Amino acid sequence: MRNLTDTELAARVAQDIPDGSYVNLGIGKPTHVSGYVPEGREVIYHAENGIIGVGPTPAEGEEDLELIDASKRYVTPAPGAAYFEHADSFAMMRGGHIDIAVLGAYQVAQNGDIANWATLDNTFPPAVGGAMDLVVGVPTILVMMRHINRDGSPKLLRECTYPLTGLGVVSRVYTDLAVLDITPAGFKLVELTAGNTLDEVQALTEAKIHT
Amino acid sequence: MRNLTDTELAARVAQDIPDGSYVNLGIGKPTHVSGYVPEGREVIYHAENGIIGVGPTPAEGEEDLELIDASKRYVTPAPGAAYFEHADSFAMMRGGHIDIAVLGAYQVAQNGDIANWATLDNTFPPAVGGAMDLVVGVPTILVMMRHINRDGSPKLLRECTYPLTGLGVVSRVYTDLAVLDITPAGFKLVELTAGNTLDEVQALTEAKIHT
Amino acid sequence: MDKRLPDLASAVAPITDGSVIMIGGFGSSGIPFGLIDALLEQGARGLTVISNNAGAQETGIAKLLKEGRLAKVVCSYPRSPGSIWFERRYEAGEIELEVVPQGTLAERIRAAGAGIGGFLTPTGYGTLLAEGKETRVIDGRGYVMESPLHADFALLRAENGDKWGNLNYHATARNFNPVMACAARHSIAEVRHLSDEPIDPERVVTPGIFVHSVVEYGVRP
Amino acid sequence: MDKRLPDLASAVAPITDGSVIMIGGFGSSGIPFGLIDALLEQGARGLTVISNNAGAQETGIAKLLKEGRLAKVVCSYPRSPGSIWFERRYEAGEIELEVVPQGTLAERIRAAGAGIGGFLTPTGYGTLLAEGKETRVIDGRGYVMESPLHADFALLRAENGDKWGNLNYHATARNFNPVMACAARHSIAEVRHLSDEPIDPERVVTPGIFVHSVVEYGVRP
Repeated sequence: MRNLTDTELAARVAQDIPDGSYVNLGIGKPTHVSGYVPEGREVIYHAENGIIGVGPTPAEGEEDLELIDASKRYVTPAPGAAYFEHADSFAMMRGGHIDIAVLGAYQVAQNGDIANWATLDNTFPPAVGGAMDLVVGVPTILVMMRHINRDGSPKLLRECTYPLTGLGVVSRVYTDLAVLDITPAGFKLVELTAGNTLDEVQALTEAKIHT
Repeated sequence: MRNLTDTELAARVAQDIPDGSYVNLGIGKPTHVSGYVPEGREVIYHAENGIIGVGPTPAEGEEDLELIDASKRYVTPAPGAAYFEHADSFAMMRGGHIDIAVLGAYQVAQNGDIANWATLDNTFPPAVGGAMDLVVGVPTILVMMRHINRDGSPKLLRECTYPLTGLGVVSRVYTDLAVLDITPAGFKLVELTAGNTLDEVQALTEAKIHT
Repeated sequence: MDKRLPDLASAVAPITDGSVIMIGGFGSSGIPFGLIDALLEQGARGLTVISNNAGAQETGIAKLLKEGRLAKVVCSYPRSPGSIWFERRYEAGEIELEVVPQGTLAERIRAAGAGIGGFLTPTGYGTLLAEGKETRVIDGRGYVMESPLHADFALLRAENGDKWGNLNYHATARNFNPVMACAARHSIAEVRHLSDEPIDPERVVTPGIFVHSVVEYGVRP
Repeated sequence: MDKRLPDLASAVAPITDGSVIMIGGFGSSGIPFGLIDALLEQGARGLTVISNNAGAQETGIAKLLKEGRLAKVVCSYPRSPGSIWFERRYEAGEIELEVVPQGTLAERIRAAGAGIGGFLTPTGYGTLLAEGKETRVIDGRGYVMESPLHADFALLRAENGDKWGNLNYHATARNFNPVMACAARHSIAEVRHLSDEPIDPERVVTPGIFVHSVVEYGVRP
């Protein structure tokens, strides 16, 4: 089996971010997507904590401690950026103004349900953040994640077993093994990571992969 | 009968505006109240169209055509003023942040109901503006108006006959003849315009005036 | 990304017959007079206009009423001194009128832009304007359920704009413009100054994500 | 009118045991560290804190948790890297936790400040966080009814303040501060620069009507 590295996965997702789009990158791995968008495309990044037009990481020593993104990383404003407060930031998300969100997930179901905020471990205090607002408000939800868990159990399921973040909201899933669309029929293969076969990937996927 | 002039009435209302209060003056006669607030009191005026800290009328020739109050009169910003948009302006009103509103009225009932936006004349197109938001949001509603209509009919009633603006919201009514509080018992005399008797004023008032 | 357009006519070109159009402004302040004139010229009819006022004399929305372009107006205060064309069309039964309390109008527009499906406001409870609406009493206070108010287009007036569509405003010309920018499918701004340089991110009032095209119109009324 | 106070201790003096307190900030940005330290010193306990996060390491809200001053936290993201004191109190069952999706948290706070009695949001529909809540489906879309979230006090961090209580902010330190300013009975701001001169009315983000006292605290974290 050929697995994309995290960097390769970010670069693969970046290919699908069109010029001129407004994009929210979830915390963690999705934040790396912006580094791989092809030259010549102007993409405007929204961070839930009150900036649209997130620019590159500042040079060391030039960080502004009160200018961060949702992952709490220091950022700079890109040309054309704007600052605003939280109620306005989430109006932007929930009101359908952002084109694309890229999120991590624990599980995605064949009907587009996503679980990415809580597990079944009740001793672990829950924390939801802005994910539930993104999935209801942003028309295109792209998920990037490993195809399976560390213990080998599948993450692409017939039904999610973890508490849901949103119902029927995912458009496409990018994993280290394949890219899959969510369709009315369920998961549909877009592409296999070069070197993998459908049978190999299906074996690591609980839900049926349609072609 | 001794009737206050409009100027005297505005000056009488102005006596009851405390130092440090945030005040909205309704369109028409209430806008004149600000000219009579006693020296030494700092009162901050809100206009629904997006300014708090309404200052004096500009000198002739110095008007800013895009700086007006709710009566569409040219104004200036007082020190400490701020501009904001309409949803925020009405959040300020409806959210209970303004201390006092001074409004005109067609009718006030003994239970504090107010009618000031529509008559029973259906050929006249209705126009409500911001009055309904003010009366529900501002804790102290002061009404200033003539005691009776031009045809001699009363405006201080047992029940309003015109469509209501708000229910049980008026605190005090200032007329050319008297000042009356709204109490659980109904209208209660605060003062008579010097030279008038209670009997004279009661005769021009449909509801009972308590003393 | 460059949202600048060369003239008012290009900006209003996408508007079609029967569109629902929000128009910023209060009194004579913050009204996109240039875009309204261009819309008149463009010829779309059967329009619904959502705006605080319905125009006065022969200016702004009054021109659209005079020329018979409007099927409906949604306003808080359609009747102003000199609103002769509104009154004439209303009395003749030629336009539909929906009167909305001003704060409820602003909040319904905000709800549309913010993805809110409805809200409970104390405004209008127990009055004629709440008739037929769902109401409830919470902690002894009456509320009316109001729904979001969406539009196909918004016509806005701003002071400064940049190529990303960022806007800010001058004094009380701000009024309904920012909230309408968020609630329309396609928002069009005429700006007094259109700059090649971005507006300072701290001074942006309407982020460009809400604005689809910007055109310079230097006149201040 | 002069809302300036000479020190942080005077600013937090009105806070009593059992108060509900909103605290601005997201991550380490826009948190009123000076006011939190003063509150710790002041000694009030049994507090409910409404804030996006629950502090990290030994800073901000984490200090209040460490010293056992909080009875309840209302947060969207209490668990952050280094949120050891939150985790410790939570695991020991020493604090009550209400988790609210971040946009719903902001909107519930806004509703309180804006006099809205409740609103329908699509956020959380069909999830664990909507359990026990009123829901409805409008045009095929599910919504959850959410209620306003009020507070006794708000502790805010701003960049500039003036004696009228007007505030503006620096970059992403704005976050929850403006919306919380409107929702508390008594809002207290620490500001980096406190000026005798008024802030330009075009540059005010939080009008002074929402702010009850302002105190200078020059440190930027």
